[in-house]
Amino acid sequence: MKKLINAPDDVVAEALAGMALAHADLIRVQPDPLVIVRADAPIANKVGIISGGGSGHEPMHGGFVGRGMLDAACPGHIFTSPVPDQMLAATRAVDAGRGVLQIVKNYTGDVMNFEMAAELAAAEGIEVATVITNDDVAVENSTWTAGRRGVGLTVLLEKIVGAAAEAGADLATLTALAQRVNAEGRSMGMALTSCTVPNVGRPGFDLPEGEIELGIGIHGEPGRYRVALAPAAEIAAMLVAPILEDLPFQRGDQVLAFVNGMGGTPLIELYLMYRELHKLLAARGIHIRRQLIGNYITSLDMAGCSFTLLRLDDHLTQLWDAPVLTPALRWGH
Amino acid sequence: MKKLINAPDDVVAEALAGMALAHADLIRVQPDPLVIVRADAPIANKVGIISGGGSGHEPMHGGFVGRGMLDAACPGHIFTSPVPDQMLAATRAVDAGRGVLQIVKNYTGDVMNFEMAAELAAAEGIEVATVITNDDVAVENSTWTAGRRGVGLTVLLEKIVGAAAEAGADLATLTALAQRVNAEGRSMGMALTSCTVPNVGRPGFDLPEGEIELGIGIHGEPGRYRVALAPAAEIAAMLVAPILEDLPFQRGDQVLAFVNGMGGTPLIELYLMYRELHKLLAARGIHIRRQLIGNYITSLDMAGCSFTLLRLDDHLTQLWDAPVLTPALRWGH
Amino acid sequence: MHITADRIIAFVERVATSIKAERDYLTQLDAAIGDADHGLNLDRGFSVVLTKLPTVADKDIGTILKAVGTTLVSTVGGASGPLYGTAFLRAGMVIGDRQTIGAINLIGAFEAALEGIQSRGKSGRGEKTMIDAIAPGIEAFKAAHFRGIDLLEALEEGLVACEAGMQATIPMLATKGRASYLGERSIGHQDPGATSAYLMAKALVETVRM
Amino acid sequence: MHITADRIIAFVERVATSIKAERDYLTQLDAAIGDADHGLNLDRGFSVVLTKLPTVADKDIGTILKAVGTTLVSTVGGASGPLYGTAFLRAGMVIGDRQTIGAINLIGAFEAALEGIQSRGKSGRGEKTMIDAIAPGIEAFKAAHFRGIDLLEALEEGLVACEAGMQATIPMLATKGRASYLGERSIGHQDPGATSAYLMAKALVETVRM
Ligand SMILES: Nc1ncnc2c1ncn2[C@@H]1O[C@H](COP(=O)(O)OP(=O)(O)O)[C@@H](O)[C@H]1O
Ligand SMILES: Nc1ncnc2c1ncn2[C@@H]1O[C@H](COP(=O)(O)OP(=O)(O)O)[C@@H](O)[C@H]1O
Ligand SMILES: [Mg+2]
Ligand SMILES: [Mg+2]
Ligand SMILES: [Mg+2]
Ligand SMILES: [Mg+2]
Repeated sequence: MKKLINAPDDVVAEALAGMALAHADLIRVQPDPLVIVRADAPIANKVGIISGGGSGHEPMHGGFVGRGMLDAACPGHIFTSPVPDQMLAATRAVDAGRGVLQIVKNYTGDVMNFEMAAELAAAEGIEVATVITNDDVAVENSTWTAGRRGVGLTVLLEKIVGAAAEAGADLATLTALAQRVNAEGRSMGMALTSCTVPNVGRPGFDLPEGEIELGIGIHGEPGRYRVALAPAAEIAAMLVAPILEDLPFQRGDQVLAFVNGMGGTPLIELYLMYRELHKLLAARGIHIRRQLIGNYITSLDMAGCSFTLLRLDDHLTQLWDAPVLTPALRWGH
Repeated sequence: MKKLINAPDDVVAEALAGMALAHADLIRVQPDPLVIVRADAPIANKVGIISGGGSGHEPMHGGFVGRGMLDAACPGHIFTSPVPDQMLAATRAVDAGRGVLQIVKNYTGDVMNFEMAAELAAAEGIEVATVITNDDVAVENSTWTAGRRGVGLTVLLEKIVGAAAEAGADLATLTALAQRVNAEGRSMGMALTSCTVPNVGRPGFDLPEGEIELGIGIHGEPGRYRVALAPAAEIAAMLVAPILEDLPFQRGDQVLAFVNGMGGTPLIELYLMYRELHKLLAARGIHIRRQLIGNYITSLDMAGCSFTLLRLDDHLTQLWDAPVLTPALRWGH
Repeated sequence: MHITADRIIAFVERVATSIKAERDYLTQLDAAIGDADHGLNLDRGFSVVLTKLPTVADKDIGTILKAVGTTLVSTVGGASGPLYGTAFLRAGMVIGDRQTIGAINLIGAFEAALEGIQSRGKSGRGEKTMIDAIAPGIEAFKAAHFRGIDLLEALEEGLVACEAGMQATIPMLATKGRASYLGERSIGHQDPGATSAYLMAKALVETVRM
Repeated sequence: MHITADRIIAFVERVATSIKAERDYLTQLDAAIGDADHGLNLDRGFSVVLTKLPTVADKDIGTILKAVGTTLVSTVGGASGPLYGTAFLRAGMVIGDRQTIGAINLIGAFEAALEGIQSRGKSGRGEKTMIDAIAPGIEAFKAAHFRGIDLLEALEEGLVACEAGMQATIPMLATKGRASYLGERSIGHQDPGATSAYLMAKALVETVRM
């Protein structure tokens, strides 16, 4: 394992210390329980928006804390859900009396830990609502399974809901908005290589030179299918097809297209994939109204990418365009 | 080789097509000769700022074209200097009568190709000035060599000079400013792994599990020294020491600290390295006034990082803070 | 035969030791069908539990188990944190302020723990989780007890069933937890949670046997 | 013995063929001490040159060589593009509108080309570049010619010196081009540019020999 780290156990704490030093104008990092909080939290008269999950997905979620997006993020150990103490501390830190919305990616661990935190917060008299993202079309959605994973859409949802919260929306409105965004978006990812968890020291799975994993999540877990390495155009088609079918997206739809890198794939390849995505959507009469391209929800050093499509209307587009000022996303100020 | 590409020969053109589709509001891509031009170029009454170099360093330089930074960028083939035709086309596209400044990284090929372009532009009556960046302390600066390479400082210089150009400075002033920035900054980089040029298909050099290259450039070339893999704190010290000595930076200096990823290293490690850098500078009484952390001048999928320090005064700080609106850097609008 | 509070402390210590010893094995099992952290998660939690045990060393069994549960909830994270945390909490609540417990109390505690896991995890048997080791273990223990067998022997019968349950997860298709994302590819691998549950059961039997 | 314009065309075609055949070898040499693109760069350039040749097939030698030079400048990039481009341009300028050339013209063309490379590259002998193959080659050719030897034989003597010059780059410490960044680590590797220069010289000799 070759990484720019000291001891594997200290990676998360040291990286967060670096973040805190770098972005003291935007965020502060509270230790024990570990929480990344917007520097000026709580914001009077604003619903608090919190999220969290295992670390190793940087910049998500800590990089999205700031004006117009999250009020706090709870970073777990690498690929491990945070514990309820963290979400409770985050909730307390951001609550301004109008309640707190938890944005939770659908993983058993995340869901249960946030659920326990919500019970504890409720016992303290803080109004908490929860929205679970489950946009990953690689996983069949059945009442007999843990359901679909929350992946790329989470980034877009946090931006959009964060903008609405900044504009003063109440908890019920924000919850409904988040549910709507979740309903209107779908994702699918692939890996060229596995990733290496520092504490494990070797890649999570072996992926021979000529093979790729299709339908991966964001935790270095193997995907749904292993297929032969193919040209970018074919890989793009394999990612897009199940996304379009699932919602389904239709001719005339306007979308936000998000090409996300898994951490080890350089930008030049992501732009190349964006071109493929654009071609495939154009051929189906789907119009890309907004786009996001880059490493935003990653799996450590995994090489690969994911596509997320979110159907846009004017309202969602305005919320997407609204100013945001966080370590990882900033525009409009 | 596992990459999200179609044919190796088409990588640059296809990625640029993706960029053009994604950022049509900011840039346009002119084919044959290939040039990325600010969408609204030429800007009346503004000195044109152009740069360029081999591709494979994304987002540099194309990602820095836009308001407050570059007017045009000339992308060569991967790791290969662009040809004079491109710089000439860029110069023509951005010249608004007040001349054009070429920002050139010090590589023999880049220098010669820009030089030929400048001769051709001069023959057409366009006033052209050239500034060469050579901030890499890994290479000894001697009149007997090709001199130091231009690396990370180029990003900061393009931002600062771009801001001054946007504010209306003339060509002589901008040239002097660029020379000053170049004089006040130093960089040093390291690699955990080599990178793979698509047309070559295998890593440029072998780097065994327990070894790293110190003093690398940005073209997948081996570094100056090969040393044993070490904890982040030690690697940071190895990068900082030669930078500080060389300028030299002194107690009380204020700096812009730039932790750059080489393309395959995830953000979590870059923030961790930023913490190490911060500690080392604090111990020397050097104050980080501004920072930039992320993948900005990369070597395809190489894992590793570089540090750049630029001594700041109020004037440079203001220019750094000035609004910028490009695909890769945006703030203040 | 009765189990005293200091036996319970010894049991928890033995679990911590066993989890640490099998940390990499558990993580390896999780790498195959999960995210390669199960051993790390539990070891992190039980290491903190060890530092907390002295504060409850002279307390009743319910207090000890609840302290373990809260500590696991606060330190493990992932799916196994809330699940094992809830299990120990519920067991502690059922046992209350007793200083010694017998087979009947154990059955009550086990069943409360299992129910806690099932309601927190919204899961049942046959989904390739820790439940598939725990539930048959409890059933066998209970059956043996009601056949009139001695506590240790009954626990040993429970352990055999628990181990069989753990092994029976290998051919199962996962429908809960991360492994469920793999669909058919989850088949052929032993569930890490079922394995850690078996390690805990083994630690209990060994403690009682001593 | 004289060289006609169509022999020059044949020479350029032979260079293109040879560069394509040795593309990976040149790139491999460049990987060791540069950035692994020298073969790719030249092959890209000479492939375009081949498509341009028909437009100058019936022209004088100067026009042919200048067309090669401009095309190389516009397509090769890197360090070798301006250097070889300038070399062909300068050679073409010296030769002008001749339809046939002899040894004396060749010497003039070679020297103009070398001077073009040196002034564009701000470089001289002993810096581990293409110059270390080209300069001794020209010297040997010139010396042989002034000893009164026939053109082909003189060129062959030049080629031998050129090859020796290429090999002499192996122990050199690079002080120009990318290899110079490696410092001491540049020692022990043959310079890619010296190698491509040798391939061009070889192509010339083979064309004249035919
Ligand atoms: N819904 C559930 N009900 C019961 N057990 C579960 C459930 N989900 C997961 N598990 C158990 O948790 C184990 C994984 O724990 P761990 O790796 O620590 O958490 P995570 O899956 O969040 O990484 C699985 O092997 C399984 O036995
Ligand atoms: N200043 C110079 N003068 C003469 N030849 C040079 C000079 N710099 C580089 N070269 C030659 O160019 C070759 C490298 O060419 P190439 O790989 O195509 O360009 P780059 O170095 O830009 O990648 C070197 O092997 C060397 O022979
Ligand atoms: Mg986990
Ligand atoms: Mg090159
Ligand atoms: Mg796990
Ligand atoms: Mg080269």
